Amino acid sequence: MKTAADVFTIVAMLGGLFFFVAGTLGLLRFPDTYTRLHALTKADNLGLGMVVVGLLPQAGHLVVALKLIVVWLLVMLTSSDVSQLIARAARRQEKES
Amino acid sequence: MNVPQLFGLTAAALVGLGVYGLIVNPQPLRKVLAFNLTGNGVFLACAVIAHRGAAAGMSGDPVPQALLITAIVVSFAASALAVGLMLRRFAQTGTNSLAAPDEAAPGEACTHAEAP
Amino acid sequence: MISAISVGIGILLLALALWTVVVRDTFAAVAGFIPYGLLLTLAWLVLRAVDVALTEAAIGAGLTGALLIRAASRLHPAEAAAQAEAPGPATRVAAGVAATAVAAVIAVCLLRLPDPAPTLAPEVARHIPATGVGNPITAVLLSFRAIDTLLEAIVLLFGVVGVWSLAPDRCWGGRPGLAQAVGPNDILVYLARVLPPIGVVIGIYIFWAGADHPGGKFQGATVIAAMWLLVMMSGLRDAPPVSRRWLRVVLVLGPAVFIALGLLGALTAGAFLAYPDGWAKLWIIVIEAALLPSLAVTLVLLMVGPPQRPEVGP
Amino acid sequence: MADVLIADVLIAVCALVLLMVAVGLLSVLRGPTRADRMMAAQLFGTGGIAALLLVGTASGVDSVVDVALTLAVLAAFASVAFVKADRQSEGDTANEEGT
Repeated sequence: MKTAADVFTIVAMLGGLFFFVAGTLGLLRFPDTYTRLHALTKADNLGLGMVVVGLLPQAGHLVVALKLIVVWLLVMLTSSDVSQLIARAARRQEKES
Repeated sequence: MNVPQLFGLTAAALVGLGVYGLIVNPQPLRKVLAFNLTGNGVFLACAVIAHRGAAAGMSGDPVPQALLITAIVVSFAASALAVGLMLRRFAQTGTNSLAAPDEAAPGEACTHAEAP
Repeated sequence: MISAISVGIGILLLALALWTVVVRDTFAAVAGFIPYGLLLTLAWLVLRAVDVALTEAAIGAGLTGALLIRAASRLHPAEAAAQAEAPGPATRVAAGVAATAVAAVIAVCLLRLPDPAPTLAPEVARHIPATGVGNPITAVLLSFRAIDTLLEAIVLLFGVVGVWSLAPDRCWGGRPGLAQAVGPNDILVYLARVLPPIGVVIGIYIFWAGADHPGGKFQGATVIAAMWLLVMMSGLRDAPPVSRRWLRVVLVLGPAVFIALGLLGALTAGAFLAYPDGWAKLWIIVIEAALLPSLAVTLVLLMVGPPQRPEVGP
Repeated sequence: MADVLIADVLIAVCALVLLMVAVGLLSVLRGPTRADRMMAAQLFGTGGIAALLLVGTASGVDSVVDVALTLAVLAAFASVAFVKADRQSEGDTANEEGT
């Protein structure tokens, strides 16, 4: 059982790392603010999600596991809203210049 | 090199960077930032001392850790007051410079009389 | 392994600190300061100071970042003039020498700390059962060194008085901050409707957990304060005028209860802030519960700044 | 011994996530626009929380989840302050179309 959980953790971590690498590649390669914002908020959120999923079997208590999921949901809520806000701020600055 | 020594060196470097920034950067907001860096360096030194004091089943000496919590909150209050002063001065005079008033803001009233 | 990650955190911390010091543009410096605060949270965690990490996450990464970003945006028009005042190379070299000297002295001191390290942890462990709380930091903050916490609460109050004293005469007693006008369909309004209920629950949870686990009034109050500020920034609710009586009562409630119970301790237990036997936990809970709203309101008022709009009409 | 192995894996993943965040920061902080720079906070909001959870779980600190919860609630706060201050300094809240 323990080994299966650990294998699951490692696989999920690799998935999470993949998304973090993809997000950073996007930040480096994409040409403008909007596409970079897209890479950042989408890929990194998935990366965090995979990390959280991978940590679930390692959480000692059910409460800890539930809190881990709440963390991910909260980050998804705030970062999707903030990415919209930042994109609008960027467009406003673009209009002026 | 162990973890306390490593963060001890980081703390010292943070204090140094803060002192440098405090002297070199002319903008008041930058000075607040630099002062926060210095403060964080001191906090980090304090946390290193707390970490080394781990005993009696505790992960660190709780007394310096409690002081750190107090310090972080108070340094926020100090930054807020400094920012308040800055914004008020900017709203009043339109300047955000720390240079002597006669070179930075010619419109400002000087307390001393004109040179004879 | 943990020391490997410490090296990474240390280098990144210094790189961001260097960025905030040397970059030309103030806004860029502040933008670097926010991840720096988040990274410090990681550093506290690696140093096993979880309570401090929680405080840093709330104040260093949350409130301070917002405070500085707002200031940098407002002061942006004065940026060019201020940059022109940068000191010459002679000053820079002198500052570099001075800073290096200070850093070197501190580094030597920190590398030559006495071994074994002096510690008060056994003392705390011996006396903690008398307080009834399980988290040693809470025991230190509210029992062994309660006078520090009391003075801190009063210092914060003086901070608010200081910020208020910056108000122009005609605005005295009015509402702090600028008027917020946001369209009803704005995404910010959505966030300000969804997040605060969750945030307030988390704030109260962290406050409550502080008795036995990392947490406490400062961290909880900061989260609650941030939620209130979010509602204000979205324009859903305006900031309260500073002349309101309820506001002032809440502001002084925590320190007042703290002092009152301290004096009561002088009568019943023989010393200011001493707790009578068996009552320590109850008194600590009463003090913390009174401090929580006071601290939250204090932090909000420090963030929003002095009154800027007169009570009636603009 | 599986726990030790997993702890090492978590720390290694944490190091790589931090590396990715650092590289991302390098690119974001350079700008050119202020919105680009504001992404630094966002980047650390997700990557930083992941690193925090990984280090905390690896060193067996259960309450790290509470720290992560606090960060998750507050990480967006600075960005919101930026957007608000930006709007106010332009003073054009009126022509903001709501979608």
